[in-house]
Parts: sequence; structure tokens; C-alpha cells
Amino acid sequence: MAVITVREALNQAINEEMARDENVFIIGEEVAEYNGAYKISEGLLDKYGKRRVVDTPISESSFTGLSIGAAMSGLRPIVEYMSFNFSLVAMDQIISNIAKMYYMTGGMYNIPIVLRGCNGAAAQVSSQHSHNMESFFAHMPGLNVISCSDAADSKGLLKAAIRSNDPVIFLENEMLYGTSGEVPDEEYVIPIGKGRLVRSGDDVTIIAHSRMMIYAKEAAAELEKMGIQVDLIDPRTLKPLDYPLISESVKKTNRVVIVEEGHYWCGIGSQIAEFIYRDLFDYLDSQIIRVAQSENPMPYAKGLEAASLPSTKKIIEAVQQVTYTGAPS
Amino acid sequence: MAVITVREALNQAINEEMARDENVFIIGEEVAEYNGAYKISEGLLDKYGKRRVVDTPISESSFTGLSIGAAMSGLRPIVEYMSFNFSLVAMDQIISNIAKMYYMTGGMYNIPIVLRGCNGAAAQVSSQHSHNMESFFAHMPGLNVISCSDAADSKGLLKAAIRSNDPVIFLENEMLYGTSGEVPDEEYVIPIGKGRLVRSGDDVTIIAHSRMMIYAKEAAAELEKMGIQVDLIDPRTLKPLDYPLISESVKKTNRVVIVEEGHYWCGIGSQIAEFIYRDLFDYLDSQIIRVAQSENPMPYAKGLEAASLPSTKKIIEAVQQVTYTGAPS
Amino acid sequence: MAKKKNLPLSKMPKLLWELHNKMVLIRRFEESTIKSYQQKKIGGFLHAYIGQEAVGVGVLAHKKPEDSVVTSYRCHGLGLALGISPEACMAEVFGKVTGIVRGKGGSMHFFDKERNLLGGHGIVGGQFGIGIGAAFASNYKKQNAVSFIFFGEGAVPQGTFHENMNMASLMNLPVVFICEDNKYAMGTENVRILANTSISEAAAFYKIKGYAMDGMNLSEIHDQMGDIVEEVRKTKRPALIHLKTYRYKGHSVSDAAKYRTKEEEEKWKEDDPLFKSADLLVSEGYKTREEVEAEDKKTKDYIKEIVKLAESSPDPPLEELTQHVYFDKREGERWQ
Amino acid sequence: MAKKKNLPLSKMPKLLWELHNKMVLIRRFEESTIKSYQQKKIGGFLHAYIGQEAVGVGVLAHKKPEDSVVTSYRCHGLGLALGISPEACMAEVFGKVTGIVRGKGGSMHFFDKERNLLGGHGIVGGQFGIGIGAAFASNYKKQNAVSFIFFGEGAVPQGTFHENMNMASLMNLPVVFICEDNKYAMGTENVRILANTSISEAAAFYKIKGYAMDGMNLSEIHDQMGDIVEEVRKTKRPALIHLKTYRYKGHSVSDAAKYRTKEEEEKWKEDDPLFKSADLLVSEGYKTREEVEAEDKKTKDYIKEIVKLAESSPDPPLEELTQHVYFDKREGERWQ
Ligand SMILES: Cc1ncc(C[n+]2csc(CCOP(=O)(O)OP(=O)(O)O)c2C)c(N)n1
Ligand SMILES: Cc1ncc(C[n+]2csc(CCOP(=O)(O)OP(=O)(O)O)c2C)c(N)n1
Ligand SMILES: [Mg+2]
Ligand SMILES: [Mg+2]
Repeated sequence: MAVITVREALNQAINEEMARDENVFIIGEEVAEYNGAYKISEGLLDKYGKRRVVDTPISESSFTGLSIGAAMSGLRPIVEYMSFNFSLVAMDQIISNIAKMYYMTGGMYNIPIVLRGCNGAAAQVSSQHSHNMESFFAHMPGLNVISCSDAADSKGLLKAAIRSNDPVIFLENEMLYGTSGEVPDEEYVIPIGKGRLVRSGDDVTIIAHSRMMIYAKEAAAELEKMGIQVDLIDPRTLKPLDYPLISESVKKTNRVVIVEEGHYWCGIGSQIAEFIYRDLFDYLDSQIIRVAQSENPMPYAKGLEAASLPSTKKIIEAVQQVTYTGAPS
Repeated sequence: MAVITVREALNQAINEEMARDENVFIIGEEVAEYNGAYKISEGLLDKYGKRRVVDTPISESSFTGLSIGAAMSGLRPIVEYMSFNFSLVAMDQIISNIAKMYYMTGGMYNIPIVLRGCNGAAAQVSSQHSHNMESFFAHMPGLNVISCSDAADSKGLLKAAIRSNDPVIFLENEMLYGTSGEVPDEEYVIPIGKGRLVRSGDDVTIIAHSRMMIYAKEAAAELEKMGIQVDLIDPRTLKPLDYPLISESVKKTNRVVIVEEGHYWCGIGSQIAEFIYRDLFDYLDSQIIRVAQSENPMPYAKGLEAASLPSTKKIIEAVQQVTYTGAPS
Repeated sequence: MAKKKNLPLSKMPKLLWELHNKMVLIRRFEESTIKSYQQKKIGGFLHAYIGQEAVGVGVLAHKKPEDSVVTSYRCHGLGLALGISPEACMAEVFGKVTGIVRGKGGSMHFFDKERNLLGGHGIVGGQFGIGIGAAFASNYKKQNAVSFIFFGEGAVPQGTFHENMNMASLMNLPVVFICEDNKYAMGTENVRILANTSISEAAAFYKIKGYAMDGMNLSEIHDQMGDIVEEVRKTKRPALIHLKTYRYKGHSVSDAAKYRTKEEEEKWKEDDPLFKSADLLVSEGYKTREEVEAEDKKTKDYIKEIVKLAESSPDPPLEELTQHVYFDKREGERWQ
Repeated sequence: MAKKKNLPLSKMPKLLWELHNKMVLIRRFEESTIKSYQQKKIGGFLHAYIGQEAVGVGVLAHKKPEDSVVTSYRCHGLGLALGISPEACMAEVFGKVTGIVRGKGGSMHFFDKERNLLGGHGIVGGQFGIGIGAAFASNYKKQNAVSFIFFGEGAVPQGTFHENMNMASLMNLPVVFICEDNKYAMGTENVRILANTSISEAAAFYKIKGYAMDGMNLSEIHDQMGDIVEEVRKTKRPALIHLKTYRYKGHSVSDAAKYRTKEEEEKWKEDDPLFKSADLLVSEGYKTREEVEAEDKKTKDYIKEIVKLAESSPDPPLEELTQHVYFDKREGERWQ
């Protein structure tokens, strides 16, 4: 297996799917001549030309709408938002048109579209550039929401997203682009809706996605030293959610910590927690603890930013809380 | 006490606050010459003139932005969205500017603004006109979210919202505008963050807001006949939430049903449920049941629309489920 | 441009007769839906196309099968102009499963895959991007299709109009932007929302052609649009058309239209496009007044029939509630 | 208009010297932040104003205390031009609690209540509405303030630009729209995003005046803007100004600017606004070359001082994390 970065994995996924299907194209700011603000589309212009690798003005609402019309006319657009912060100016197109279209047309027009780009905080990019959009999108029926934590999943799920006949919100994370991992040599696609058990343990279930998996893994390693075995789940697809995987784990461990980078109120973790509480109430030996961003916009100062975000330490403390192994208070 | 409609209550609130404070103005489509698409601003143009009652083109993003700038320059704007469905085209202004401003400026610029209008379904207005936005807004720190169910609360809380020095999302419901209720004769303001116990009972807590309160009240009356006493809570303010009120009730009843008109995934109910589970885990005798909109965009056909939405019957069934009093299955 | 080969409508009796009757069909259809709405047999919002028939019918006379069309919630007229089954249209407005989108969209959301009608959209300005996307796809597939985007003058102050004009011009997309300026956006007269009501002047900044046109005259619209559509198809340069028209009814059935005078309404009614095309048919000697009226009567009877049919048609079954949310099969989905 | 009373900058030695040195301050400040960024002492995004100094300094020379200013993330230059303490600006960029917004906003989010600097905004086009709102408030309060909205040419294709031009014109808002066209929006040249790069022509549709101007010449900008600002203030009619300028550095520090040639960069550097104003000072005999250089040297030393100061200033204390989320006290709040 080759070791590649998440950046390369995403690039390969797009490249392979564009080679496979003439109707796939990519559109967004700086995707063509600049090779992508984060170089995800590197080399695609050279290979596929201007027709299929399309630079745009800073007009997110327009090029999102364009992609919907193109999808209704038989194409399969990949829309790159330089970051999902900028998807806010296109929100009406995403919610009113993309999410509703297939239903509103009584099954006449499905929208095979992928909206992708960075989600969440990067490094000190401050209040307006650090939104986590998971729960915004998961709230609305008609959308799928994917957010991966490593190269292999990123590649396999982006390919699945491009092949999906429904809209997919594909949330990447700038801080993961440069991280490396093994990727199968042969072609593969990971089904939408399948989570992954990252490591197995009997004492506590940790659910984490995207960049948070880095901290969750570190926490699990630390906790092992402390004698606590973690069942670590990466849902990968946030909607639809691999509930059977989660359920099995919770039935085994009876204790759950849910980590997300975004805000607490109505975060994706609130929904995952509610599912678990509702359906596995009698299996739980403790309430669930959620680790999320603190209840404030993202500050610029490095120290404050770090304090805002979940961390390995916060995850460990949460596990200690649900396993009653923390320091007595 | 006078009996007035929710429409009149909202109108009185705006009128009284405009009389009280010269810096309050109202802006939006059709608010002035047409007296409001739903007549909430009836008579205000005549009384306060064009300077303070401002018609706009269909440019939600622009007049939201204008109001932010006006708020930063010492005014107190009330922004009317004909419906919150249309706030989607202004979402960037709401999230990136309104919600973040006070924090991002290190406390230099607070934004005393009220964004108000219809939220949720009306009668057969179909997919693009029936969004519930509660959880969208509650997710983002920096915003307050209010949604009332009757005339008295609407008046008292809209006045509070206008006086608030922070942004308030004030979610109304078209189907409630014509409903009547008693309103105190003297001036009053209801504090933001205070819920209301609508009726008292020992067997089960029902939490419902806005139009759902109609069904919840009907359900409670029915349930009473069946021997089940409902503690019925209207949070009124969804964020900040009157957690002490909810907590007290749950400690008494040990059983909870949460009703909301919007969608299930990451709905406001998911967050309220999570708070209860987390903090009152040992008080619960059953899992919480949520009644929400079904997992599809809103259909046009009357029968399908009704089937989508929560109903008195669905609430009763949910109560039977948490109280184990339903028909054996 | 091969201007010579485009005959004026007044010289094409068969087409004139057909287009006139399309306008009549729309008029009678809309009158009927308003009645049914007032009888509470139709719910939701209902925006009639009455008064604007010449625009939809005159413009879409030039639509080829591969071309696309997109518009706002005021979409019945275009649906019928495109030749969608009036039965299915009526059934949709009645929320029946036999409707064009199975009763799920309703009055504001007409779609038709066969004719590339891409909606029927409820958010003012929401249709622009979709329209340029269809043109993009045509270029992409090296087809020769044109995309027609209809919108009210109320959509002009929405930024999306400008974004999409810029994009269409930059990308050389074969788009015809058709502004149906019916003077009002709900209760607001166009002069109160536009710094400039000569909307075709918006074209200049985008280096595309702008045209102003009388929106109440079928044959004028038909004749002028023929050349324009041809040029757009050939050059792939978008064009902006501003048509002045008038809706004879309120914004929707629930609007009493108190913001305008009866005199104004009457003035515009003297300019009724249906009268004009009827007169033309008669004055050119193509039809007698009686023939015109007999056909109108037939249409009225037909509409009564399809209303009955719609009323007696089945509602969407409850199983449909959660169908058509996703196209692909979903495993392991879990929600409520 | 009282044109006579506006002296050209070349005839106002004191002001010319002051404005020249403001440009020098900005230049040295920015050079220093880039260096600190490369040393990883500054994080996030950093967008330097180098090359564009004449625009901010020349335009804002006409700002009265009651006027407002709003701009994009490329905001250091305007902050300094407005006279905000360079110490506090530097501290902000370093994320210190002594910064202008307590280290919470950073490089992209400069604000100042005393001078009505309403940001510093990160979303392209996000500042337009705020700017017209300040003008609205001035009219509302019957003050006589003007609102300056600065934006890059990359914001022109965003619909919000057009929405706000229409609104400002309709409402007679005293707004000066100032497009700083530095030829690139990140890696994209203006010709690739605009159907029309003569941006001042966008004014016509909104029935407001549009002006094109050389953005590299301080005295020209100063002289022309004097009349324009006066007219806007008097007539309450907005105006659109298109200034051609150039950023000598990449879009942000992390951009290597490979999308343009070294020749192009050199060509623009020959046109450096700082050289020109220095030359003017010398040629008019107001200062000697040595005096100009001595002052520059002083500025450089001063910047070194304030960097040291910023570095040694305290970070925001952790208690500040959840402060300034809401202004009002909140009872019963409950969250995590
Ligand atoms: C973004 C948005 N804002 C507001 C509305 C409410 N609304 C529906 S139709 C309409 C007026 C539109 O007028 P115009 O574009 O002239 O079209 P017409 O109805 O005259 O055909 C308004 C304000 C909406 N649907 N979408
Ligand atoms: C809505 C939005 N889309 C994309 C971005 C990412 N972005 C930041 S700056 C920029 C280029 C802006 O160029 P221009 O307006 O010319 O300003 P300049 O940087 O040249 O001063 C882009 C695309 C953004 N901040 N906001
Ligand atoms: Mg109109
Ligand atoms: Mg630029």
C-alpha cells in the first residue's frame, strides 16, 4: 500500500472519477490555473482542460446554482468551496434548491452533486473563517454529509460521493491535508453510510470525526496506558449514520464520549447522543459526555483558539468522567 | 386584560418600543406602504413615517447588512423577513457578521438587532417555504433565539428582544398570527431566557414551542381524560434556555416528550434532550421521545403535509410511550 | 443573421392561431384555479399569470426541444405554453398524485423533464443559477441548446441576478434572461425597488445585448425574439430582455392589490394581449370572430373537465411521504 | 461645487509630508509583519497592503471624524491611515490583549470605535451592507457623515456589491464605493472574473456617478477625491470609484504569486506611490532627499520598537475565552 497525504488522496479520487466519467467536472475559485487554493485539484487542468476544470469569480451562489442546473441537465458537478465558511453566501442554493429538488419534483430530478472544501478551524484564521457546518447540513433532509479523518477514507468516500446520485456535502479539514496514511493500491470505493472501527476496546466508546480523530487516537493511546481500552469509532459519514456500528459498540462498552470540533448547541454530537440515549438507554452506565468547541466565536489569539477547541486532554478527562476513573472532585 | 391576536401583540410591541426609543426602526419588504405582508407593521408608517419604517427591494442580504452597519452606528434595527425561508440568502450576514461581531471586536461593537418573521410551515406552501430555522441559529454562539406561542408572550418577549443589546432571532409562525389570547393592560417585558409552565402535572413533561403548543395543549387535555397529568413547558426562549424550569419539571415527572415543528436531525429538540439526559440521567424513568417533522422536505399535498408534521395524536402516542400506557404492541 | 427567413407572426396563420389559443388556455386555466382556490379546493400560494400570457407564449414559441426553461413560482403559464398536459398541471395545483410532480410541488413548482422545464422556484432569484447551468451543460456537451431564464422585475435587486449575468457573459453561455416586468413585486411598484427601471440597461456592464420590449403584444414579442434567440444560439452570447407587462390579478390570490388604482388596471386591460391577437386573426382574415369565440368556449369547457378530473383524482398515498428524499438506496439509515 | 477652495496636495507641503509619511508607515509596518509572519511570530492569514498605500491614504485624507470606513481583511493600511495607534495594530496582529480588538480579531479584523472603522471583514463582499448601514444611520440621525466602503475588484462579481449599490442609490445614502483593483483576486487576474474590467461603468445602471482613477498616485487621488467626497456629502448621492493599483506581495504571505511575471511586478514597482510622493516633496523643494530618508529611517526604527513591544505584551487571559459573546448578562444559561 502506498503512503500518501489526504491532499493526494482527494486529488486521486477526483482524477480517477473524472477519467471514469466524462460528465464529472470540477468548478470553483482557483481550482484550475492556480491548481486549487489548497492544491486539491493540482494537475487537473493540464489533464482535463478548461471545459472540465472551471475557474470562477468569487460568486459562490452563482456557481452553486450553475452546478445544480448542470446536474439537472445530466452532468455531475464537484463544487469546491475554498472553505465552507464561504458556502454561507450560497446557502439558499444549497438548502432551497439542492436539498429539496428531488422531493419537490416528485422524483423527476435528482441532483448528483458534491459540495466540498475545508470545514472548521484552521490555524488562527479567526471568527469568520472557522465555522463547522456539519449540523447545518445534517439538519436538512435530502443531503448526505461526509467528513473523513485520513487519506484512505478520503479517497474512497470522495469517489463514492462523486458516484452518488444524491447531493453530498463533503467536509474536509485544512489541518489534515498534509497528513499521510496508507491507501490501497487497487481501485476502491467506500460505501456512504459505513463507519469505521479505528481501534477496539471494551471500556468506553469514543466517536470522533475529521481532525478530532487525531486527538481521539492520542487519547486512546494514553488511556490504554492508564488501563482503559477504547472502542474508537469514526463515523466517516455523518448522515446517513452507521448506527449499527455505534450500537454494537455501545452495547459492549456502555459508556460513550462524543467529540466534535464544532459548537455544542445542536451540534452533530447532540444528535448522535440523542440516538444512543433513546435507543440504548438501558445499556448506558453513565451519561454521555460530549467534547466540543466552547460557546464563543473562534478567537484569533493562539492560546484562546487552542482553549476553544477539543484536545487530547479534554477527551481523556471526558473518558475519566464516564468511566468514573478521574480524580475525585 | 384585553384579548388580542398574536398579530396585534407583535404590532403593539413594535409600536411601543418605537415610541419609547427614537433609535428603533423597522426595515424589510412591504413593511411600510403595504403595512406588512402579514400586517404585523400595520399603521407604523402612518405613525412614524418613512424614516423609521423602511420598505426595501427584495435584497435580504443588503438590508440585513445595512441594519448591522446601522446598529454599529447607534441605531436599533428590527429586520422583518417576510419569512425566515428568505433569510437563507442573508445567511452570511447573520452568521459571519451578526453572530461574530461583538466577540470579533473584543467587545467594541455589540449588535442590538432583532431579526423577525415567520418560521416553519404554513398551509401547503411546499418545500422551499417551510423551513424551520431554530437549530440553525441556536448552533451559533452570539445569537439569542426566541419563539413564542401566544399573544402575551409574543408581546412581552418582542419588547425584550428590541431592548436587548445582543442580536435576537425572533421566530414567529404564520398559523399563529390570527390566534387570540389575553394580554396584560399595563406595560410589561418578559425577560429573555425565562420559560413558562403552561400547565402543571406530575406524570410527564412535555416541552413544546410556537405553533406546536396548540397540539401540546390539546394532547394534554386529552391525556388528562386518560388520567395522565402533563407538566407542559413552553421554553419561549430557545437560547438561552430556561434550564432550571425544565430541570425542576423533569425531576418531578421523570418522563419527557419534546415536540418541535422542524426536522429531527440536530433539531433544537436534540439539544434539549441531550441536556436533560446528561444532567438528569438518573431521574429519567424512560428514554425521551421526540415528536418532529418527518425526514423529508415539506410536500405540497395537504394530506402529506399533515402527515409530515407533529400532531396532537402523535404527541399523545409519544406520551403513552414514555409512560408505558399505550396499547401493547 | 438570416433575418429574412424569419416570417412575422402575422404572416403565419397556423402559428398565430396556435399561439393565440395557448394564451387563451392559460387565461382560462388561471381563472379556473383562482376560482378553485377561493372555493378552498386549492391551498398554499397561487400566483396567476393572467395579463402576462404574451410573454411566455411569445418567447417560448422559439424554444427548441433541447432548450431549457426556468422561472419563478408564477409558473403555470410557462408550463402550459410549453405544452405540458393541462390535466397534469391542474392535478398538480390540486395536490394530486397525477400531478406533474406527483402533488409534491404544487402551484409554485412545475417541472417537466421532457421539455426541460427546470422549475418553478419559490425563492426570488433562486432560478438564475439553474438557468445558466443548463446553458453550461449545453456547451459542455457541445449541444446547441439555449436556456431561457424568466424572472420578475422584483428579482433584479437580488445580487444573484448580477452574479449570473456576469458569469453567463464571462463563460459565453447561451442564455436569454427574460425579465417579466409586471410593474409590481407584491405590493411594491418597480420605481420603489430599482434605482433604474430601464432594466435592459443592466446588460451594458456585462457587455451583452439588452432589449426593451412591449410585453403585451404577442406578435411583436414573437417577431423580435426570433432574431434574438437565433443570435444567442449562434454566438453563445447571453442577452437580456426587458418586457413591460402587467398582472391583472393581485400578487397571489390573497392579495387585494390595493396599492394601485382601478384606472391603472383598466388602462392595462385595454392593452390585453388576447384581444390583440384575436383582432389580428380577424383583421388578417384568418379566422372569424365567431371561430375565435367558439374556440375559447371549447377551452373553457375543457378546463371544466380537467378540474373535475383533478378533483376526482387520487391524493398521493401516504407511503409517498418519505419517498423521493434520496435517489440512492440507503443502508443503515437511522433517524426517528 | 466649491472647487476653488480645494488646494491640490502638491501645494500643501504640510499635508503632503504627513500623507507621505503615512504611506511610509504602512509600508514599513507591512514589511515588518511579513517578516514576523515568516518567523512564525504571527499566525492565521496575513494580507499586506504594500503597493496600495496611495489609495487608503489619499482617500481617507478626506475622512471627517464622523465619517465611517469599512473594508476587507486587507485592513492594516486603512487602520494606520486612519491614525489608529500602530502599537495597538501591531499588538493585534500578534494576537495580544493590548491589540485593538484584544487579540480576538487578528490581522483581518481591525475595528476602531473612535474613528468609526467598522472592520476588517473576512468574507469577500461582506462589508458592503455594513457600509451603507453607516450612511443610513447618518441620514437617520440627520448628521452629515459619509461612509467609505473599500473593496477589492474580486468583490465586484459578488451579488452583494450590486444589491448595495442599488440600495444606496435608491435611498440616497452618502456612500463612496472604493474599488481597489489590484489586478488580482488571489491567483486570478481581473479579466478572468469580470465580463467588464472598467468597473466604474457599473455605476451607470444605478444612476450614480462612476470615476476611474490611477491608484498609484497619492496626489492625484487626493485631489480628485476631495471634490467627489464633498459632492457625496452634499448631495447624498453615492459614487463609485475604480482605482487601479497593484499589490507588490502575494495575496497573503503564503502565496508565491506564480501567476504573474517578474516583469509585470517590476513595471508596477516603477510606479511606486512612495517614490512619487517623495519625488514631489523634493522637486517642490519642501524637503530634501536626506530629510525624506531620515524620516523613513525613523519610521523603521519605530516599527522595530513596536514589534518588540508587541512581542513582550501579554496574551489575552484565558478568562477572556467566553467573554464578549453576549453584551447583556444572561441568567439561567446552560450549555456545556
Ligand atoms: C428571497 C425572497 N424574498 C422574498 C420573497 C417573497 N416574495 C415572493 S414573490 C415576491 C415578489 C416578487 O416580485 P417579482 O419578482 O416582480 O415577480 P412577480 O410576482 O411580479 O411575478 C416576494 C417579495 C421570496 N419568495 N423570496
Ligand atoms: C465569499 C468568499 N469567497 C472566497 C473567499 C476567499 N478569498 C479571500 S480573499 C479572496 C480574493 C479577493 O480578491 P479581491 O477582492 O480582489 O481583494 P484583494 O485580496 O485583491 O485585496 C478570496 C477568493 C472569501 N474570503 N470569501
Ligand atoms: Mg413583478
Ligand atoms: Mg484584488
